[in-house]
Amino acid sequence: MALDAVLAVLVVGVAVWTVAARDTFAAVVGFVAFGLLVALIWVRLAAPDVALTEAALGSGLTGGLLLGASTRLGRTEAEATGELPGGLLQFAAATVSVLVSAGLIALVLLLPEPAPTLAPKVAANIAATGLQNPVTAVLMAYRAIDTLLEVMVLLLALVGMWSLAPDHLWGGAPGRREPADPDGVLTFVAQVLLPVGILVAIHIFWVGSVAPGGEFQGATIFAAMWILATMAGLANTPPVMRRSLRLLLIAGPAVFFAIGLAGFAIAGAFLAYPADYAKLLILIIEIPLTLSIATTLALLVAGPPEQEPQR
Amino acid sequence: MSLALDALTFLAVAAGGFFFLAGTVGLLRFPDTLSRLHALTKADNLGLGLIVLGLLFQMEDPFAALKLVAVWLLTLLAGGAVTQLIAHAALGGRSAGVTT
Amino acid sequence: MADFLLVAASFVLATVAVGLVRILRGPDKADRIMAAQLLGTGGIATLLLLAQATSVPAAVDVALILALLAVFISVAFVKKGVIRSQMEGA
Amino acid sequence: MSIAILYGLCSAVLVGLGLFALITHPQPLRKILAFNLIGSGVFLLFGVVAHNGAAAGFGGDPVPQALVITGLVVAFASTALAVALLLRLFQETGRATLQSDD
Repeated sequence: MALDAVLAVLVVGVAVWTVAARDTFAAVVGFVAFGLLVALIWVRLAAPDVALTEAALGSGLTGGLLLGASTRLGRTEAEATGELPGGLLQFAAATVSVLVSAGLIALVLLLPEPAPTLAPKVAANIAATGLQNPVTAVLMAYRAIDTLLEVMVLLLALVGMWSLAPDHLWGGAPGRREPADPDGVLTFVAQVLLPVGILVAIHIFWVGSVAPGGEFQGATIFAAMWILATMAGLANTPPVMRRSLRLLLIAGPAVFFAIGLAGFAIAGAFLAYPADYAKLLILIIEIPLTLSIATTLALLVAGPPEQEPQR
Repeated sequence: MSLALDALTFLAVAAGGFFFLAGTVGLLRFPDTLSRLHALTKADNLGLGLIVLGLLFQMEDPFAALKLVAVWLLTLLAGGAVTQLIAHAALGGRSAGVTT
Repeated sequence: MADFLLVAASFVLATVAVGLVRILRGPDKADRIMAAQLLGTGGIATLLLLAQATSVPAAVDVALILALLAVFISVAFVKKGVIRSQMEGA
Repeated sequence: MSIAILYGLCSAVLVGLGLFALITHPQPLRKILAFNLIGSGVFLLFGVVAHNGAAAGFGGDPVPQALVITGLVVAFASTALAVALLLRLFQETGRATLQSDD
């Protein structure tokens, strides 16, 4: 309980810092620290699956993305601080925010007892999926359509991002080409870390059926390792015109969708799995899905095409 | 036997906590970036190392123990190399006038 | 034993939290990222202690991911932060 | 006070803070950060509800937990898209504010 009190105070403190910091870079570092602490809270709330996702995606990848953006914007961000809104607007904003917080606090204090829960239903039906991790079972079976749509959202975000490229760069590789590291320190770090990271990613993905973990967490680590390799200058990002890249991006959703459609024929509904093959089918979906999600996440961090396409 | 193991865990974890304290004090009190970096690596390597050591005495499953050691090695290796990167950046940045 | 480990976890977290003042004070970007890294290591230590104290083995996996991603963030900081601003003379 | 209520209060405060920052910060990147703070607060509320719904041998209700994982991924995608839009705006106009030209 002492731990929870420390953690709660810390999270709010770091959040205040993220909001109040004058320097945007400092605010971003604060946000990374914030994500880490939120991951600890998820462990305390008995949601290790979410903790893994928050640590990898909410803190890690988002942090890397925002760090890069804050540096690129650099001076303009400092200039914009002069354009603070007037006192009246600040007061109104504070009032609205306090009211929203107060409403949520009332909500938390008035939560029904006993709480409504779907856990018994999940427990009663989990055997049919052949999985032992209830969260993976929900993601891949009961709410599979959510997961399918989510992957589509990721792809759409990537298409939206690519379409921001200026005409003459269209089809080129995303991000700037990083030169190989002159001191060799970064190359060394990347070379040692890459195999370890890939091993951890496979481990997290693989235990997802029986223990906390799964395709999103594994995919995020894969993506982070790929970005690390490009940052160290070990690899360049592939041009977005490349056909193999595009196939990799749609392989996961396509397999997912195809098996979903096949569900009509073999189990009587979209995305229904026949009882005997549920686990096998989920695995067949998960492997290409993980690769597609990893590629999409990495390209979302890399940004729109910025290198001249080779024609 | 279990009592002896508990005592070892107690000692190692307490010592680890002490090094975290030392690292924080160093980070706050030392005058310049490079000596602060030094303090940080002490906390990283020793503090976490001792806590991992302490927890190893409680492990029953060898695979779980291996994973703990892996976490420590990863922080050790990464921490060392990254410290070097930051040191390069701090020195290079200063000569170019980048301090903010 | 579990109680002691919980206390130790709280202690490490609280200690490292004090180090966060460095993020607030700066002044260098490097100081800020170092404070975040110390918090990372402290978070890892807290998670390992929690995993044992509350029998949540998955917390070790969270620690493993944090260890990996901490490097990723630090490299991103060095590459995108200091080196780039040097190149652009900002 | 149970840990669910403690973290529930915590997340309510986070949503308020994020909302305030979203309205008052002039810099778009800070607005994106604020948006993520609000997101974390809302997700933690889901976590609190899931924690209260612990039953059938699970530490928490897995359905809201799965929803949060979906939410985190979508929040990341929208953050990445927002950052790309902002950087493109900066490239085109040399400035990164939402003020109209006058």
